[in-house]
Amino acid sequence: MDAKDVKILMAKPGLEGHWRGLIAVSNAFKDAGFEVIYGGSMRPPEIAATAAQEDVDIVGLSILCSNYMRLVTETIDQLKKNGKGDVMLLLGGIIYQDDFAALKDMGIEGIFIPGTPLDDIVAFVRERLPKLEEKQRIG
Amino acid sequence: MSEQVSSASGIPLKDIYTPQDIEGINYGRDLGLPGQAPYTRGVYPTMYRGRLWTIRRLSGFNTPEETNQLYREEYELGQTGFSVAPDISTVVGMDADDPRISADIGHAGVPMSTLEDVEATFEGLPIEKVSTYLADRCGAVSTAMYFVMAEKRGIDLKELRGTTANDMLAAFVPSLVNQPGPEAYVRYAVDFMEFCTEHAPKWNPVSFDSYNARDCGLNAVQELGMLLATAIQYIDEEKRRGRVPLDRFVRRISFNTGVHNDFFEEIAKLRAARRMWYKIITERYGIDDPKCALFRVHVQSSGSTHTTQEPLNNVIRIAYQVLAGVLGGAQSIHANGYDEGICLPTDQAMLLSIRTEQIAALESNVSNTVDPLGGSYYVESLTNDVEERAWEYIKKIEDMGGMKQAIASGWFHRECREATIQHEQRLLSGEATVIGVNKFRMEQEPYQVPIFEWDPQAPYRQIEKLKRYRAERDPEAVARALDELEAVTRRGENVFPAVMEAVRNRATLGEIAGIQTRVYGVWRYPIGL
Amino acid sequence: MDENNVKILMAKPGLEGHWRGIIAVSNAFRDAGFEVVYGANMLPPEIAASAVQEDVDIVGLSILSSNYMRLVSETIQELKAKGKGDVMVLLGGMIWEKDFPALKEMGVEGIFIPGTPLTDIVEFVRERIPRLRQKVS
Amino acid sequence: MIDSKADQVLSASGIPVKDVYTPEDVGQIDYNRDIGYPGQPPYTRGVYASMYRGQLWTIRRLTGYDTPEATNKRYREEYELGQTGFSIAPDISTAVGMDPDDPRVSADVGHAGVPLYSVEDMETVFKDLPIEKCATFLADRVGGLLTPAYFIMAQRRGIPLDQVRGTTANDLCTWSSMELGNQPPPHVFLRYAVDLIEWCAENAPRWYPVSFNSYNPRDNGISAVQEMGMLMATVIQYIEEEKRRGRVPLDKFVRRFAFNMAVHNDFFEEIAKLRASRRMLRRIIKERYGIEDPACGQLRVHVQTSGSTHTHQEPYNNLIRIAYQVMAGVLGGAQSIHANGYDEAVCLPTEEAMLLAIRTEQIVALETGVSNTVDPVGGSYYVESLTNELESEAWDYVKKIEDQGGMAEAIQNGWIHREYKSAILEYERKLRSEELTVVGVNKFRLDEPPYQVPIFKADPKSSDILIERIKRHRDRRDSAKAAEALAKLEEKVRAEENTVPSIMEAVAAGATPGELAEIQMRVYGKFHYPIGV
Repeated sequence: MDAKDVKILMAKPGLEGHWRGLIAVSNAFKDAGFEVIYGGSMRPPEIAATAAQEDVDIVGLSILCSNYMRLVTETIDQLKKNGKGDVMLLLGGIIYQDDFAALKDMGIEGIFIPGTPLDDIVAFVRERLPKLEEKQRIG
Repeated sequence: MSEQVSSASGIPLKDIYTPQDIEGINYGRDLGLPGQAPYTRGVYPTMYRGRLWTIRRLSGFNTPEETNQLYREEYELGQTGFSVAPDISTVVGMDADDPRISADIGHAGVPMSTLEDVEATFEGLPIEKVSTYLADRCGAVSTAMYFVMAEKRGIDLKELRGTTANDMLAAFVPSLVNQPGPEAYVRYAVDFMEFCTEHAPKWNPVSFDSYNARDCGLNAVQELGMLLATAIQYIDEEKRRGRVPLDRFVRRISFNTGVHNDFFEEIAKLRAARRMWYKIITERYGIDDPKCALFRVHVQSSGSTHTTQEPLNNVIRIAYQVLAGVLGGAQSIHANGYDEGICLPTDQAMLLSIRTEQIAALESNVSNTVDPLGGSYYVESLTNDVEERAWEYIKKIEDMGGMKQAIASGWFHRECREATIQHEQRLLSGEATVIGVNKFRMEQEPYQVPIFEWDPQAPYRQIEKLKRYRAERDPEAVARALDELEAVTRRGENVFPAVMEAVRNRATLGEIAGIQTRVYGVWRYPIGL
Repeated sequence: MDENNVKILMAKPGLEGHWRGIIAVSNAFRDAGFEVVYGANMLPPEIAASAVQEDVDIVGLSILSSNYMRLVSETIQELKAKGKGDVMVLLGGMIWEKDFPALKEMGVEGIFIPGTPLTDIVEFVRERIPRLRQKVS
Repeated sequence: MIDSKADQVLSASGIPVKDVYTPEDVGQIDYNRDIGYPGQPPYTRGVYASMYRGQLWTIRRLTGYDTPEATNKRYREEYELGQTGFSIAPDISTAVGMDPDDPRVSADVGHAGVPLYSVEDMETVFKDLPIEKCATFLADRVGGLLTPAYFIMAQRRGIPLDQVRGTTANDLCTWSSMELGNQPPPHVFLRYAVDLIEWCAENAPRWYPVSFNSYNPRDNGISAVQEMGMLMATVIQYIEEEKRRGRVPLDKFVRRFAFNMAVHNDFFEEIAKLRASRRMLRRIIKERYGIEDPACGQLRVHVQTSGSTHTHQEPYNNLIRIAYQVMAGVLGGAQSIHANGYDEAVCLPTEEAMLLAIRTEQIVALETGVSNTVDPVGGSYYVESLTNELESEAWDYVKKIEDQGGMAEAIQNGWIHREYKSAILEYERKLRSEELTVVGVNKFRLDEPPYQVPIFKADPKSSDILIERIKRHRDRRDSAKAAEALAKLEEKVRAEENTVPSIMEAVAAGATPGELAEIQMRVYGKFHYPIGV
């Protein structure tokens, strides 16, 4: 399995309008050969619905505002409701160090703060291709 | 703002400068291209596009061993030069075990009583690669130790790069015990310069330094005037002696000034200084070699502008002073630690000061072109004003018989004293504003910043080492070397070779400095009410 | 008793040579009418000796380096040794808040960090003139 | 040792920079025509004759906290610290026009801005603050509630509208840079925006009904040239719209234009940008629209340090970036400056960061002496030629936008967002290739964060409080009256008449931001941003 077999939904669950980071990361994934769906601003229910509909392997969330704990929780609940509880979750944005542990417990696989080289983010996902393949096999 | 506005040095400022204000300027004659006479726009043709300024910090604390650790960290952080601040005992010329100084070892600098101390300070650092600045005392004794260290490492003195302060102006600002007077200072200083001209041609044997004087509250014009008057004093001394050709004597002269708050005046000061130095070398001494007329300057953000209140405000002051240094075309810059108003810089403050220079250098694009302010109606006319007033001030000093006499007579310290008292009055009257101190002062200190903790055990470690050092040397050899040094001193010959020889024989700083006061006596500072 | 009966010795124990602050404060005291003896750099024994000799009411110390704890205690010991333990001691310079209590313990009456208005320092002493009289008598 | 510069040196916006500038580079300049005196056209050296010697710039920060009460507390503190202007950023839900109990809002209530749902909330924010003495900036949603609420508050305090001073964002340019839900299409935005300008021209002459704003577009990674171009193209778009309508005389229409720009890293380019922008606006007003009145076409500009230059790594480094950007704003002759908090890349500014931001401006103003003379860099061979270069490149960019049919059409058809996107990707490329240096991020990066900075966290309980707040507001109001006012507003909207009077009535009757926005959506539908990979 390689990048082209991996489908990623990139979305901003909040209302806040900063899309710079999301588009930058989305393009990095696309250039790396992944199949990327740019969702842009979507509410958690829309994200879950799209994730199910498109049967994506990864959901990447971008949140630049301090309400990420609630937004992530809601998104994960919605994903479970839509039978996508197993999808791999990435979170980017202004995330405080002291929330990392809680977010990992909630099921976030990777957290990326501003200033993280795009290559590192892509590499992070590449390393997990086997894990994703395993999931696909089961699913 | 008041109707009559003046610069920090009292130059009246118009509300607007226009082409009329620079009509008198002849570009070729007064500005010229960078790297070309009169060097107003910079000493090198491409300036920072060719090579960025050197990031340099004066540092040293506790013991040579701990200072060495700090230097290694700074080296890792991309620092390209070292500036050694000797501790106060070293500056006054007393050994660590001198009973008079017990409590003073290792404060605000590194104690260097012996060759061993200097070697410990530079342990594991490639002195053939870096360039080192030594804020050395009268007679360049620590430099002699540095040179002997180089010899022992098999490095040819001709290859050694660095600078010795060796400057009378800065040396006489602080009131110090156990010092010979200005007469002696100039003699030792010029001796050392002669020595370097012959044996260490890549070493800057003097850095005329107006930083301390400026920090006494002197203004930019006084600073510039005293700085250049001191340089003139040295050159006149060598002219009198006639031991080495003047063009070789002046070739490696470098300078060190403060960068204070008044942003554009500081820029104008550095631009005026280059033009004035060119005129001094060519017009006054008739030296035509352009290499001799380069005003190469290291600048440091002015500690006297930093406040103990709200220390993080100093980050901002330092950032602007660094930028003024850059726009003024400095070759090397020391950004202070923001906490130097409270303590020695902590690691965090040290990093932030280096970051300040890196951001100015690599993010602000101010280094994209040479002398970006050149041609500005305001900056050019301010440059002219500063130069004109600085010449007048130099004249005043020369009428007194030159800088040496100006210090000996007490005039210099009266000027500093006046400036100090006036500054305090301006603070009380609110004429001068210091944010967080006499304006917008807070009841409660809003910031918690970490404090550098001095190690009270440091002195004892130094004293132990020194005792061992004395024990492990050949007493006769030391005595012979010191006797010879005293004899040479009295004969009026160049003393520096004898100083080196004394160091080779493990003479200590205190012993060598002791001869200075034995021959010349202890000078009393003319400071009083 | 008023300012002109009060005699103040201003000195810098230790070697460090920043005299800007001590000169400014000395002048402020003098301008306020106090009798000021400017001692400049003196070692603790010298300070005590001249405090006795001049029979001063106040000793003002200025220390800009971080070794003040030691210099102050040495100076106070010397003062006591010479029978001047009752003199009022003031300290100016870069003094850290955390050391204030210990210094007060040692008997330092007033501590002034950079940025303190000179008028505050003079006022501080004026308020204490009555107590000085008691000591003198 | 820091590497020295490459041979070919470019400014941040790609203008080739010579290694030295001399009188030859400014030979073509006619002082009176191109530079002139401050306070006189073309205003290159400043809009006022004595500039900071007459009056210092306004220290202003865009703030907004969990609740109107918290915001009021913060504003009063800032007022004590000598802050002379206020700016309100509404919370995101208000910005997109959703009420806090709207199911779509959920977690967003009360974050990154102050929630304002009624005149009463506005009164809470300004409790015990002398609004007649301050100038307030409202980052209002187009056709939103903030401006009417502020005017109504003033009227209730007995302050006549022609005495109220302040600014409404009301700007298409910055709106285009955000991807927000629940927004009308650009042409509708333009319609509402111009309505407010017309209304203020008649009723609130001291109010700035629009602040053309290129700050957020710039933070999308576009260059100084693009920033200037988009800004001027937006100005032209607005004037063209009013010219088409012909409801108020153009000189009256353009008189109270305010501007809001970024100050970025490239120190001299940013200074030149502000100088060139002043000259450009005057030329648009005079040469393009033949408005001679020197009071028109003065670019009075509020600048803000560029958040996109701040780093999450080593937050204290941002103090230095901000200090330099503030200085560029001052040397560029800004009327008002917002210094960011050094920790805004990490969190909402803490008290400490807010104080330092204000201190930065105070130190420039009162310690560095740069305000001692007007336009101190004027005449500099480099700055003057850079000013010329930027202006001519910006005119070319304006042309490009006009070829798209103007700013509104360029947003509608996706051209603007393609510009943003390529700027964003280009920035990332330069960062990776180290053509661009960000200290502590792609150069001199440390493994361990060297500084611990305090963090400001928004109060998570606030959203429930706010849902309570709006419910209480709806209970208190006369629903029938509100519904009636909203119905009347919808008629006006459909009738293509000026909407402001009926928006004022609706807000006075207790209409909420959501209800106002709902009408826009119902009449015009939702705009889908042309953004994608």
